[in-house]
Amino acid sequence: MNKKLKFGIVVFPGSNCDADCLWALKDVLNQEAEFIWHESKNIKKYDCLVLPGGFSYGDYLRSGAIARFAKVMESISDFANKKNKFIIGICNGFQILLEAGLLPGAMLHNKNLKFICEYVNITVENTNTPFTNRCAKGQVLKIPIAHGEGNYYCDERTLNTLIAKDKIIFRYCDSNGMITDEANVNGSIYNIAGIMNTKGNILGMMPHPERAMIKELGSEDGRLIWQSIIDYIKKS
Amino acid sequence: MNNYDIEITDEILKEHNLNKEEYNNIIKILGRKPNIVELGVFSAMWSEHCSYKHSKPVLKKFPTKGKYVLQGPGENAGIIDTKLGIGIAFKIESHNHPSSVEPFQGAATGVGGILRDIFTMGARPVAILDSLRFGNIKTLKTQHLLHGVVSGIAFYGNCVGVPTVAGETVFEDSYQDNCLVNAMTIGIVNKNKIKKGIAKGAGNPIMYIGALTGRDGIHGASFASAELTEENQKRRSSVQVADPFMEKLLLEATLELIDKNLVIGIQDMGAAGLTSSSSEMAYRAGTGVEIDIDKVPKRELNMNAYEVLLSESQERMLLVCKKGNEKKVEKILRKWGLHAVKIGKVIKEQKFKIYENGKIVADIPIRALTDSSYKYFPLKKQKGIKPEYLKNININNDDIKVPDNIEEIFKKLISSPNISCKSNIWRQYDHMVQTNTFTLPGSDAAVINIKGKDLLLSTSVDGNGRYVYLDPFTGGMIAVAEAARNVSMSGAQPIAFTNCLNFGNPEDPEIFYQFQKAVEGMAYAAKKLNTPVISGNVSFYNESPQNAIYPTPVVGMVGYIKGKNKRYVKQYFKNEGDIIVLLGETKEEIGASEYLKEIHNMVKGPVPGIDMAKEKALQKTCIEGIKNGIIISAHDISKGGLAVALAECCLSGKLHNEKAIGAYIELQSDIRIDALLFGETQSRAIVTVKRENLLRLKRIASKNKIIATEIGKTGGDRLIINIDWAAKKYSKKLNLDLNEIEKLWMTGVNEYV
Amino acid sequence: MAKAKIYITFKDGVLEPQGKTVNAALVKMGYKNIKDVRIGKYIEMEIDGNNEKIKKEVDEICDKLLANPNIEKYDFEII
Amino acid sequence: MAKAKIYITFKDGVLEPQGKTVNAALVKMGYKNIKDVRIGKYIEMEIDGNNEKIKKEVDEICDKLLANPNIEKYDFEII
Ligand SMILES: Nc1ncnc2c1ncn2[C@@H]1O[C@H](COP(=O)(O)OP(=O)(O)O)[C@@H](O)[C@H]1O
Ligand SMILES: [Mg+2]
Repeated sequence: MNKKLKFGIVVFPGSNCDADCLWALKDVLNQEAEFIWHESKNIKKYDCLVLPGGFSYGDYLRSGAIARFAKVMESISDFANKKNKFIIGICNGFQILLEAGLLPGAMLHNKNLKFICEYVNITVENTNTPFTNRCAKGQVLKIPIAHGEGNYYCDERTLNTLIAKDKIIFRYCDSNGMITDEANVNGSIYNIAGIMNTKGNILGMMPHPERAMIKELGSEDGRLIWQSIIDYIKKS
Repeated sequence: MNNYDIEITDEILKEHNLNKEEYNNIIKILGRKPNIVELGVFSAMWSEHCSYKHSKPVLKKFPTKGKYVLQGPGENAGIIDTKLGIGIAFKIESHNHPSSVEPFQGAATGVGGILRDIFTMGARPVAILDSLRFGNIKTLKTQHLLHGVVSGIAFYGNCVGVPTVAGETVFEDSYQDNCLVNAMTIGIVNKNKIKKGIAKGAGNPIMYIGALTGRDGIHGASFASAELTEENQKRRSSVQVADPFMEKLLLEATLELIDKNLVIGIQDMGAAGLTSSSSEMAYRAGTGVEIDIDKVPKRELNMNAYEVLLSESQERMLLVCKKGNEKKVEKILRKWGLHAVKIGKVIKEQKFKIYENGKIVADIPIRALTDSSYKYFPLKKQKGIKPEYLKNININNDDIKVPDNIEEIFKKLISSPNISCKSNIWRQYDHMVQTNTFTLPGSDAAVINIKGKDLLLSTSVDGNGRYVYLDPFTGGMIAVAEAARNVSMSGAQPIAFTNCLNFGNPEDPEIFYQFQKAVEGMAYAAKKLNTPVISGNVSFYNESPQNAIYPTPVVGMVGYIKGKNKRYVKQYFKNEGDIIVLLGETKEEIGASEYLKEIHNMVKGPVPGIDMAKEKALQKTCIEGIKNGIIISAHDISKGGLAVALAECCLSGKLHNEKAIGAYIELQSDIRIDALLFGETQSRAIVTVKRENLLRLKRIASKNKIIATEIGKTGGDRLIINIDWAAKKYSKKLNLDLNEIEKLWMTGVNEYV
Repeated sequence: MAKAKIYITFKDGVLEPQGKTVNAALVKMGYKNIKDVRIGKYIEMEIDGNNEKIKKEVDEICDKLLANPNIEKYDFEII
Repeated sequence: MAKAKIYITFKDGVLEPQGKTVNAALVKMGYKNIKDVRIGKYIEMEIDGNNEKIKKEVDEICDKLLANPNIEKYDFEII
């Protein structure tokens, strides 16, 4: 049962959290993980793909807009349609998934128009997922954000569907788990910090779990997310 | 066909910042009159920016050697050894003038430049620091500059993925027309992969990589060396636009080239672009270069040799590889979406030879451009004269009335621009990327983990222009001492530093005096602390017609925390019930303080004295106490004195994901209250220990001849300071609500960014 | 060689913070008669090809890359 | 109520990384006939007032706030 999982971390030109994800998975959690170049097509062997944070193509047009046309993205929908395959997009990775239409909605500039790097609190809204099964419902996780365009937006119909189908996974909250306007750092609709697709195998989130892996960095809560995926895949 | 053989008039010489004597020397060097291209090349290379013609003799005073120094000044960056197989490369650089003109792009390209200086050495950048100075924060101009500069730094550093982990932000009227933007980068390099800017091996190709050459910043080098007059403000075409995405690609490609051993020498094209990079690389190798202007990749139409040679377009590098390896180099660049173009070759003859349309358009001995010992090199033997203003600059403490509204004064200080919290600045910087930032901004020094090694780096950037203005020598000493002190507060041994010397016009003997004395003070402190200078930068002409800036040397210190358990501490109180100890003595010093400026509106000396032996002993005490696990938190006392330092110890846990913790303090004193609470006596620190470790700390302190005074206990949600003057049978109490002072601390600067 | 001028704006109902902030700043600067500010993109492209083909292509490019149909709309002209 | 349409673009000769990057992306996507892309801002504003005054004001606003005169130029129309 100690078989290691295979994580593939996609490197786009301008990705800059790729090495952090590798460290989190390989060095901290002792899994198999390697980089996948954005032009690669061969992604079948991985259990889980990670689209890391950064500034793919400088985020020059819109964050994630150009990266979604990378060659590797052509195989990604196929990958996602297979059984027992998972994708997690973090920050810029989330933005790419939105641009690619693999998750619904879009990102706007943070409401204060500034880049924000700090620890935030998020509640776990749904624990019945491959990404959060290690968490308790309503649990408050302390995980940093670092983005200028993380103000999640979707139209009302989409929002209602997300709510109805329980696809909102994380929401910005205060340290007591209260969902308040003040805790909504970037102005996201409904305080959304992370969502999942209908099938339940693609997660997009703005906070960086790979930055909350050891206590010296301020929190170990990020492990819960990775560990959930690992547990889930091992069990199935 | 361009005609460069134009008559060199006085007008043209003036435009090129060259005087008659220099011009005559050029004629002697060439044995003929220069054409306009050659004149441009000389002008750029002999500008203050590239030649260091005023500063070089003075800079010789710095100690630059030591057991940790792998690479001293003279290269793109200095490197220190860790004795663990890796070197730490770092350097600081100014981008003052460009940032004054165009704050966003100026600051952004400043970060870009210093990042390139690091990765050209083969080092991967792991941290950025920024040292910023502006005028009065209440003015719209300052707010505009502050906003632009901070967002420019954020834009660049965040995109490239290097954390901006520490800095300083100062507001003082003397910077109203000349803001200072200094940026520092630290990188780590495998010891056997260190690369230098050398063009070795005649016949080897010179390859150009990175962004295309445009007309950006032409005259940039001479522009940066001229006083910023209104007219210069209008020369807006020389603004360079930053492209951090290109930088990120260049960074990865460069490190891959070096990793695959394809690089003989490499240097970024900084000030004076292609001209300085190629001639410096040749000079260091004792070779020459031959470059074909037609081959240089250009962004704009009809660019001539003059423009191409002097362009300061950003994100470009020059590389020399072994002949035959061109294809391999190109392949790696292609992978990163970039191109490498062969634009020339290394030649044996020590000359700078430029061709355009098959014709030679510049032919200059390399040494004439780069070697300050060369006969005709325009080194200036400037003399300093003690400035008039220094004769009457000191006050007598007795002239200042002892105030009694101490709580109000405290509140005013804690919310003043120079003391209040800068969290809204660093919140815009990604200070966590690379997952190594163990101590986030908001402590004396940032602590950076080096994965896979028993090593942490600690770093801080510090300067105090006001001190240096009031007493250049002492101020220079304190700049070094404070940077080292901040680093040692984290538990690290300061190892070496880089420095950026921001001054006014060096041709003014009084400014030159400030420069000389400040450097002497810094050099003295460096020797005493055993922290050599490994790199640096000089920025002169920071003055407007109204005034020169305060002489502002900025010190970027790097220290090591070694050992398996990598013990380090932060500045804030960690637990309730810990014992608070004051290390060092408080003297009756109020001169030069933030208190004197903010409350009495006076910029007067004397600057607090500093005894370097005491300073070293204080640092040693802290380092030892932390290493042994005795000291739980440590914070030095600087701007705002003891009271402000205590408040910072109470509050700054909140910046690090922990809570604020109050304190109950009892002070026995025989000096006046304002000096006691707000004076800036040097070589002091506030540390906390567990009750059972107090004696051990006292032993370490007394061994080092440092006075350790138990002054209170942590806990509660107030900062209470009880002061007792036994001799005068008098006592006084400050009782402050942490929530209230936190709010005040968060104004001052945060509301403007 | 033709030139395309492309205008990208946010869809109605999308609360784009940039426009709002600029609007507030302008009112604060004294321009009280400014009622609504919307910030979008203006893109110029040089393209080779015949007009019909170009039109189709530009439309495609806008739809696929330049605008995000979830939040933005676009308009263009070829000259 | 009038409407101002404002176009902000980079001055000639100024490096425009956004456009360059998008251009490269388009070529890579197969649009090889795209020769040059420049990305600027397109701003729409609703303003109260008479036409003459508005013109002056919009010009002022562009100069002071919307465009960065160091690197950008602007153009506008009132409709
Ligand atoms: N411009 C800035 N960028 C990043 N961090 C900053 C900046 N200005 C101040 N800081 C951070 O704020 C804290 C306090 O700074 P400062 O008052 O200069 O400290 P000290 O007195 O110990 O030198 C430090 O952690 C410093 O790194
Ligand atoms: Mg300090």
